[in-house]
Amino acid sequence: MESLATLLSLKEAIQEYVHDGATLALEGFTHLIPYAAGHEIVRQKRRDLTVIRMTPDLIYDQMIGTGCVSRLQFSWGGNPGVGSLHRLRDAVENSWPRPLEIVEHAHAGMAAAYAAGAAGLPFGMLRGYLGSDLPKYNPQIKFIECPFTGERLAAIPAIRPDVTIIHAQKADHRGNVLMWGVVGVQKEAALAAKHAIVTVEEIVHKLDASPNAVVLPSWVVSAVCEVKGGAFPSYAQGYYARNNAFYKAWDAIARERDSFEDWMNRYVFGVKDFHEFRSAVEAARA
Amino acid sequence: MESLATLLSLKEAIQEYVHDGATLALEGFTHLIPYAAGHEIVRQKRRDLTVIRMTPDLIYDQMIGTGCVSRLQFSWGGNPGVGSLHRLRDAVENSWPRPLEIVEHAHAGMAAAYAAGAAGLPFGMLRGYLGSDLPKYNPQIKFIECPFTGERLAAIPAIRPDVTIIHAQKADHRGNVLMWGVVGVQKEAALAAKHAIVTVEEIVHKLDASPNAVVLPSWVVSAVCEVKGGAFPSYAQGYYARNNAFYKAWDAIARERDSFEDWMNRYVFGVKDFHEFRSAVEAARA
Amino acid sequence: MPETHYTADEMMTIAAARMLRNGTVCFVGIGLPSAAANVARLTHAPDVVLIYESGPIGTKPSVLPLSIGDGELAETAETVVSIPEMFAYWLQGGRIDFGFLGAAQIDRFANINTTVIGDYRGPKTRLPGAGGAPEIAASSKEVLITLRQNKRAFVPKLDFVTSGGHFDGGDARQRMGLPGKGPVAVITDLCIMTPDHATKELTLTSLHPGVTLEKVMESTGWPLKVSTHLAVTPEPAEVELSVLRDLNERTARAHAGQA
Amino acid sequence: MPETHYTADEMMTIAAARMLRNGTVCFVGIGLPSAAANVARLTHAPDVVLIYESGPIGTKPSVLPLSIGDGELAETAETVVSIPEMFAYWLQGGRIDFGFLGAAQIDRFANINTTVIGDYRGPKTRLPGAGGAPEIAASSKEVLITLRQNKRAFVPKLDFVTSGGHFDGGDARQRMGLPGKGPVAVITDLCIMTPDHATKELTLTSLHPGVTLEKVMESTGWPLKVSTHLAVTPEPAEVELSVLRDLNERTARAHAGQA
Repeated sequence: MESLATLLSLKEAIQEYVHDGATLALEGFTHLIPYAAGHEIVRQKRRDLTVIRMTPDLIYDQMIGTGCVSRLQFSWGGNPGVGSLHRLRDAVENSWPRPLEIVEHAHAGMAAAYAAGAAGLPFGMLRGYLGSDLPKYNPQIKFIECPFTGERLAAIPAIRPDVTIIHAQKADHRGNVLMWGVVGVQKEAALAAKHAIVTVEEIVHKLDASPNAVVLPSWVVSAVCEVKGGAFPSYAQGYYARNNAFYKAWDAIARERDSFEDWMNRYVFGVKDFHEFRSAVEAARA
Repeated sequence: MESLATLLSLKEAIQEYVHDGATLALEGFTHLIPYAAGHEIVRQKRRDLTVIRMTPDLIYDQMIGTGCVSRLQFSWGGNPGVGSLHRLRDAVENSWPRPLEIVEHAHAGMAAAYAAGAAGLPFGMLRGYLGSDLPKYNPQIKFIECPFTGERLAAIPAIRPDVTIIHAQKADHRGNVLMWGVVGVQKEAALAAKHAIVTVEEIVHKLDASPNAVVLPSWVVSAVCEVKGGAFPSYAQGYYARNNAFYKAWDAIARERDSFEDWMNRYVFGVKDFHEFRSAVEAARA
Repeated sequence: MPETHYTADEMMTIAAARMLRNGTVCFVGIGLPSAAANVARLTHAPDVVLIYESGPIGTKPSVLPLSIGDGELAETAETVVSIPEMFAYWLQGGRIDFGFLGAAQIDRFANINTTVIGDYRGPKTRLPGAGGAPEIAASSKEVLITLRQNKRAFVPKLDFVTSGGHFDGGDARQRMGLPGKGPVAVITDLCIMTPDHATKELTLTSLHPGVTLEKVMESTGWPLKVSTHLAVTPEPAEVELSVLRDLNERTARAHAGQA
Repeated sequence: MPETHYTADEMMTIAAARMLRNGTVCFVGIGLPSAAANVARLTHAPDVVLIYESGPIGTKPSVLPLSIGDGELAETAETVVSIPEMFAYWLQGGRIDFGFLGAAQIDRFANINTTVIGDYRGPKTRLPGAGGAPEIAASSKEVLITLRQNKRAFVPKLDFVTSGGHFDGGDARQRMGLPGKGPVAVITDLCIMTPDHATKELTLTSLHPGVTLEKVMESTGWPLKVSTHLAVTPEPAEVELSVLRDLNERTARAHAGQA
């Protein structure tokens, strides 16, 4: 028997479900990235996390730079359209603030591995990594043979996080979740996890979902947390646009350890929650 | 370079794309079954077809009973909620009107095989057929081993029809197709085929699709044919309901060869097109 | 059998409905399983989650579907997913608490046949086939089976194993890698049988009111084991009967209306 | 180099745009590929179908996305699919005519590196990594590569092969089972190179206006083969330049506006 999602504060949800040493996936492909949840994990100083994400983005840069993470599984680790994730690079190149083990894939492999996790299969299969050096360095990439044609196909172990955290546009009072637009791999990531935490822009009486909408029923979700603006500086379609200027500004903030730590102290450790964070960022810009 | 869908009459589309000996999939899981297209194939007297469909339904009963089909790949061959498909049974049990080779699966295997076809993979994989006798009689069902866990999983060759025919609610003037509700395996079946023919309830100026709607872009569709009511006696959500009474009435019509042939002569061979068929059926009921 | 104010089919449907615990997730087939699941939803289990293999998740139909994908199911669902997603993410993904199956033949270990009577290559009767059943039987956490009881259906040896129950008993399921617990009850128009804890052989545990042990025995094609704690199934309550009959009437009206 | 009324980057973008035939289906990355694809759409190829790996199919953005999944892409798309569907049904399914890639390093057979400079275990520079590139390179019917030309980028041997081009040349791709034709052109700020028909080694086929052969040679880390029919790339037309500049201005305004 499945239990329904509990409506919790984000602080409570992270306290209850995210433990030191856990394997986490915070997904969101450019859109609906769960920034508020990432900040809360940083504030609660979780350690030794294995974090999984196709596109680490700024939020993993922050989690890595503040020492939450010991292992990263990913497929593209840059600041989109801007350049490097400097904290990720500093961890890989210089082990700062601590060594970071990386498990590196291509997008197609990660997508197949999440889908396998959602489907309860032990591995995902794709025509992938052909001629790439990635399999030389990642023992998670093996090859199998088609029993009918003999074709060689790549096999990747299913991703099964302890906790997946995603951000969505809406939930209803029972905890059913609705998202739309660039929905990425979030449904798969949520279904692959032991526990799914969903932050949402708003909790509404009725979802008013279109007929084949991307809905996660309450009984596959452990906790729903209302966090308006919780995907900033990423975006929530129908609510606010991507703050591309913030992404560009991050390059200078994260480039040096000092400027990064100053920023984190001021805007993440120095605030109570994501609402205060956004107010502080707004104030600094004004 | 992909070419856009051509707007054709159904008669022209069947003439152009459906040839004797071809492998066809007419999909639609209870909803949006392409009846009009099936009737047109019967009227054009195609022969030696290999037909694929998860749930053969009345339309394949008609195609089999009129001798179009030499081979059937399927996973559930009944009249839903009513009983047998008598023409399918007569073909399997008594080779009437001609012998019918069957390739038999379970739904999960067919679904995985269609998805593999759409994904350009040589086979679909599932945890399936465990302890079932089906693999003893169907050489299409093999087993592979997970390279990480050693688990034994079923493998089914990808389905790749020469032509897939589906029915959808709408297309726009460029041939982009929109469907909603019970969408079954139609997207996969269309993408797995060399050619996809789509009959639609109406051709509109603009699809007005919701953000993550099931849309087949024009460039993956070979022909679009406007056939109002083309899914009768199945249904088109938003247009008309399933005619459950017709499904029940079919049992008596198809039970004997004579009554079946009389009905086919009167309502399929005796009419010009599906519009005339529906008028004749309406008139008979009045 | 004494005269009752309900039919044997009504008893069977209601006994099956009672098995569904509130809040569980049920994968529902057409016919009796659909009736039982919706009676459960409209009586003791308002929060039961009904899933039909055609794609609707969390559906609340007001009339019973004739087919597995009637429009009513899609219109009242929380969402509708594709068939590949349904079988991969929802069934194979291990999210189904109860899978609900019918059968043409069943054996003492609750293996079932829905494929052929007679030889597969030259069948006496060709049945509809597997549909979703083999994987519903494999992946649901628990499986419920309902069918009418007679010697043609309850056979010592299946003509064809479509979907696995407990195979040859004991821990056979686990050894063969089937994830779910398998059949936990067989509910017929005469009685309820459950697998023995150790051997997994079906054991008569409850007779429907007015049904004799002899009647069950002569309707079963093997010497059926009988529980030492043989119970009598509680009669349908008024509310159960009226909900079921209302549902059947609404359904008959709706399906006839389109002729 | 003589003074021109356009920049080398503009020439590169427009040369790349010209490669996209009208009505083709293009899998577009961010940055220069996105600019080139949209210039093509707004000039000679109005029916080009643009697909971004984040999910939008048939998108028509009015400004260039900074990220691969900006809202503008979803809002103007015919539909938006999930990431697993995008990579399985659309890319691996063989539906992409042109895959458009950038690179940090490239070799003479158009293999590319976007992973590390230096040793993988102790890198000098850690780059973003593979993203969609290995499978875009494998499964697109044709691949276009754009990058600025210099000896740090055009190297005799890659530090890491992220995505396969023509491997060690000849029919290596086919032998290794990659479905698409592989790179058909490398477009830089200096010139256009295409693989030799037989050996698949990159061959200089067109110099951008004002660029000397010497300049190209000294910007390439191996002795570059030169076509016997060496052409000069036509200068950007006014309409191409104005479309590109309008697009860049609208984009700059849109991205700054949110700061």
